[in-house]
Amino acid sequence: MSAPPEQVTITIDDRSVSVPKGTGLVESALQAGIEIPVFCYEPRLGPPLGACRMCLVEIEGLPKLQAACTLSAQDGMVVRTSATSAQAADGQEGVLEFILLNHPLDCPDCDKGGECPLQDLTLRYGPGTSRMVVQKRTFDKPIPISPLIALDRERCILCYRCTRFSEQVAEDGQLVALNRGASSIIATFEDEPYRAHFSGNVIDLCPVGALTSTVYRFRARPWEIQNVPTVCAMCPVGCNVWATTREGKVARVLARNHPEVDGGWLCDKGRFAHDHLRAADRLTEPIRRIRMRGLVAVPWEEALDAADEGLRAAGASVCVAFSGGETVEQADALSRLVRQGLGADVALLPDDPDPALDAFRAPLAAIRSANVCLVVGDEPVLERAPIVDLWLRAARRGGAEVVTVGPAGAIAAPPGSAAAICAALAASSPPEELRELARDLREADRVALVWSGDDDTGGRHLAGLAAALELGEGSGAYFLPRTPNGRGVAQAWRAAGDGRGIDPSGDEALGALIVSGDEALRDTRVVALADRARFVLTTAMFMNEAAGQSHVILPGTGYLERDGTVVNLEGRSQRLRRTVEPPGWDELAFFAQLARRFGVDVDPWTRAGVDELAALPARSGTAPVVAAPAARGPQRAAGAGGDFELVRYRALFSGAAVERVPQLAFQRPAAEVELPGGDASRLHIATGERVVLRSGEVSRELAARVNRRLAPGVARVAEEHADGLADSVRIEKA
Amino acid sequence: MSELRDEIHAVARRYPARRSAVIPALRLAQERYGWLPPEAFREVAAALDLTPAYCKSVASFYDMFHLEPVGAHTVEICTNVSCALVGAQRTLEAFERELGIRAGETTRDGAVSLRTIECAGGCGWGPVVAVDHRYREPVRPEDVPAIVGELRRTTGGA
Amino acid sequence: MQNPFEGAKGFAVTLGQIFRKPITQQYPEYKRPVYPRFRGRHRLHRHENGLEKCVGCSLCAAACPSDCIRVVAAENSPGNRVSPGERYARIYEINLSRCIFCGYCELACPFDAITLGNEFELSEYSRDDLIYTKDMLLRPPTKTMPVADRDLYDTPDPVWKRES
Amino acid sequence: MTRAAPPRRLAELGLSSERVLMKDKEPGSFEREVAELEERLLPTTLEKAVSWAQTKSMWPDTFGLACCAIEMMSIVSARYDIARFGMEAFRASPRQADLLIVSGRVSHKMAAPLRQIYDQMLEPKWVIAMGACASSGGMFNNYAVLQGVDRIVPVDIHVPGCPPRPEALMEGIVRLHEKVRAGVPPAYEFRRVAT
Repeated sequence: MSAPPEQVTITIDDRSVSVPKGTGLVESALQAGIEIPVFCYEPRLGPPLGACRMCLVEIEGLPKLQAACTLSAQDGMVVRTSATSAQAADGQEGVLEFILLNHPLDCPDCDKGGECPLQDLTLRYGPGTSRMVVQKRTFDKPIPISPLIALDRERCILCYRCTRFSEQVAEDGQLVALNRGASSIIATFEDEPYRAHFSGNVIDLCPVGALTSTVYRFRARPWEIQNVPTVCAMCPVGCNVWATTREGKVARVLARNHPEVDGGWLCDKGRFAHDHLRAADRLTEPIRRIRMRGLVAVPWEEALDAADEGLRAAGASVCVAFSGGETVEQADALSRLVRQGLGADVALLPDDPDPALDAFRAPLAAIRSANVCLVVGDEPVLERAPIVDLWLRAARRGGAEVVTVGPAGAIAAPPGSAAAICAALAASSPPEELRELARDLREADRVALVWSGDDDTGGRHLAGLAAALELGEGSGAYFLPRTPNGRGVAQAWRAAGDGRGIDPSGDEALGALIVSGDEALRDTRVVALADRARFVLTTAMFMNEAAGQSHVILPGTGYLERDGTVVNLEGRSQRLRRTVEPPGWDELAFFAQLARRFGVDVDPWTRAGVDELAALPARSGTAPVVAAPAARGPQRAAGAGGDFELVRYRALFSGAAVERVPQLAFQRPAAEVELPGGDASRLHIATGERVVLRSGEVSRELAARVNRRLAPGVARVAEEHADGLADSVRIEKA
Repeated sequence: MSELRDEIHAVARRYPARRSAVIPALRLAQERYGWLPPEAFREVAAALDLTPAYCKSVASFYDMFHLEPVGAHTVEICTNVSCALVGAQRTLEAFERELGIRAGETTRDGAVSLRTIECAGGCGWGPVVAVDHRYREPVRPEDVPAIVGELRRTTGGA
Repeated sequence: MQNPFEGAKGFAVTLGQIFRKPITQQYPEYKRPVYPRFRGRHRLHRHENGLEKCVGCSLCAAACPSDCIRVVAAENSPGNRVSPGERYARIYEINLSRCIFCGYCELACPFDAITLGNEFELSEYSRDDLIYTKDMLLRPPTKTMPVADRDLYDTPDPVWKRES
Repeated sequence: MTRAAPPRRLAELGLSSERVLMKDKEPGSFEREVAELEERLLPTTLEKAVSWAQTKSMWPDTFGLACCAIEMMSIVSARYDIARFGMEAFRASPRQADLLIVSGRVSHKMAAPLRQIYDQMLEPKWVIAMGACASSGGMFNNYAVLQGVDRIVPVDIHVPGCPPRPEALMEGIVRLHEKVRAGVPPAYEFRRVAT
């Protein structure tokens, strides 16, 4: 590491403090224990803007008041804030008076009341009364800039935090400031909704009640809620969140900044999908299939006896289908029940990341400081682990070279060729189009490798490439699993006994099948297994036809109702705290009691002592020997006669939870197919036209959208609109 | 309409970053549409791989970009300090009487739109009026009928 | 010996009481008028056009020392407009069994929507009946108390009491 | 002897607490509780006479705990004088008391003696929870105070207020008498102690 940065000493309000050179005045004042009030200054949004002028301080030698946020500490600087300088205090009072000039007297109506920085700073620094006598400027309000966010332009103090986020952090450029000067307003284009994966962050950023959440609208006041620190378990990133609860129900989910994992940002699914806990069709009591009377609601004890009897009859022929969303403790209880209690050894693990990758473990923040980032795999990172996409954009803004190699990447590659690309890059003489990238990878001293695809062996290929590049301490390799706690579940299954979980592909009858979670119910292999199993035990939050075939259905719990630990994609084990009570027992209590009946002692209480901001465990294991270069993926015929290679991706806004939140409906993937620019013009298909996808006898009609980044001969569709279609389809105009 | 895209590409090549080419691209679009309808923003955004919202935020900042339909001809009267002192207000009222519209409006047949602008830079020579971006100085109230007549002849409007 | 006349003076006072009118107030029949600013049962008020003054801002719940006010707000829609502005109180409950009638809610209310009336005859047979919902607070009390004449007292009525 | 149709609402029986008098609202929780005792609500003349007598000399037990006790003491003073209701003696021993006026906050340590005194009282016995602290712990929502006397003794009347005026307590006593005269049995008969 470079020499410790040179220290400069500055005196603020007659208190001298020494800070590293270049730290902002606001931070150095904080270090000296002095608060300089700010509105528009937010270090996470990039360079300071100096728009709100709230941080005016007096600096010796400079005649006028200066904006402290834009200045950095110089040696020997003497700064006087409003505490000691009458001029600065007068300046701040004037600034607040200007801000409050057109601010509506909305505090009783406004959702931000009680947690509003403008209220707090006006109380501490502002004028006592208002001299405003003229009619205040009004807009019609609230304007729903999206079904999730309500905008109130009267309250907006034009600090531009939201537009800076939209333009410089999420880079979706949809929330902008129109007009000029005092008549500037925040708006999206015409009346199109703010459709982006991270739109919810502007609500957290807004220091006033201008941008408020429609999901949380008028639900609670800050003195009526409790905030529970937990972790979002809806995707493998594991962002740290505050879950706000009122009267035993989750009211909202807020970001809880973990500088290494999420950087204080949340995607819209994690922020707004918590309302599925209140869905009307949620299962609240166990259901049992009784021969003559079909599905009947039964008390928990009877369900326990039924499960006990069903599993005892099945003997050793039991298979467990995990959905990857369970906590490590739940998976541990289930695994020990099946492996030690019943002596069976068969499991369907959604994710089984290769431990070889632990040798190159790094925090997600390391992506931002990387020089070269490589993304391989067919699935877009934005849909699989959205916050990783933010880190990659931060890296690109920091000057890094971010290269995506894949069907929709900068370097085109046929689908399913990720392993071959890793092998090619690791080889001494890579093929022509990868040669320049391979050179950059070897020369860069900090590299980030990201595998975003479904192939479980990706971990080993990535580790092979990382070993070949001899990645040092500053670099990292990240395999994006499909499920939130896939790693934790696999570790728990393997710890419960030896022998790897194998895929029971045979067709002989199965004694019992335990389906854990809604995601497993959607897996076609599990549905097939359920037909062949004599006894099916399911835990599910919502009833659907797949759950209907099982003999005992237990009401599942959401991630906000669980106590336990989850392991995110970096391998960091984080603590899930229970925010609200589940409708009945939670899975851990049920399976612990069931396991005790089979002689396995499982502790129903979680003992994990993981602290607030979990740290990343050290690197472990050695890098595997470089894998032999796999043959390059079969060179699929480019879309000659109108037939294309179909790439499916699992959209972020899909799944049982998102379907039950009406406000998120507009974010769900449109029924459309993305076509490469060249092929679209060759087949004269323009964006928006109806096209028919045909493979064998299955055909579907979707809207077309031209995506110039797609490799020729590749068509991309969201998974939920492409079921039944084979891997290669023929596309014609409808 | 694809030539607009090619023109924008041609212009964009002269700039290091695509964001710097937004203003010239918007000017090209305004010349083609007469003003900047939503489709113009979509085309400019598609050509420069930006978002229409960003282009509209740039366009709405500048006075010269019209977000509402304007007449074939534009008459802009400088009402800043120097011109006001030498009677720009009377010239404006003369134009309003002659065209039958108020400042900021367009004649019903869409022929002429009248607007007041800030300093046009001709402070030395009496009220400055920019007719189709060409300066006419000085313009006394009595010269107004001639100018309006000339505008009407060229468009043959009412 | 003590001076005998000392005791007589004492007895004189006692005997004197016989001829005075007893001060007992026959409570159920005669109800002594309360002072005009007596803090009794709460009342929610309406504007002249019938809209409720309470917008559900729950500042009263914040001010209440015994947390006995529960406010759940909701959004006014054109079809169902309950209060002026965007917000109204869908649920407004005061748990009178916890309330200490301090009047802080009346002071905290920015819209003078809630004031404390003069009725204190609120005993109930079950604790749940003491939870007053919004419509119970909106209606005038069934049993009214006589109020002493306001101008007997020099301190003027606070402004929010006069207009609401 | 067939009984006439039971009365639809308690107000028709002469009970006039604020909630009972709100006839246009659905029956309050007390009315729902009493609804099952329909057959008992039409007392025969003998039962009427007995309950009338019971209301005429209910001797309260001195159970002054806190500030409400000062207001309770003043109802025996000349100005308010509950001797007019036949309650002239505040009996010290529970054996001779019919009515237990719990006035003031009950700490957890005091809960056991309260229950013991209640058990020592002879039936028929009634309980008035006087003041916010007795009814529900009032503003002392903390570790030391019992959150409501009805957790350990069945309560007949809750008198809100902090402290309730002497007239408010007397109003509570009057409501209690109306309830007894209407034939509604004391709380311990139809109310288990609130868990």
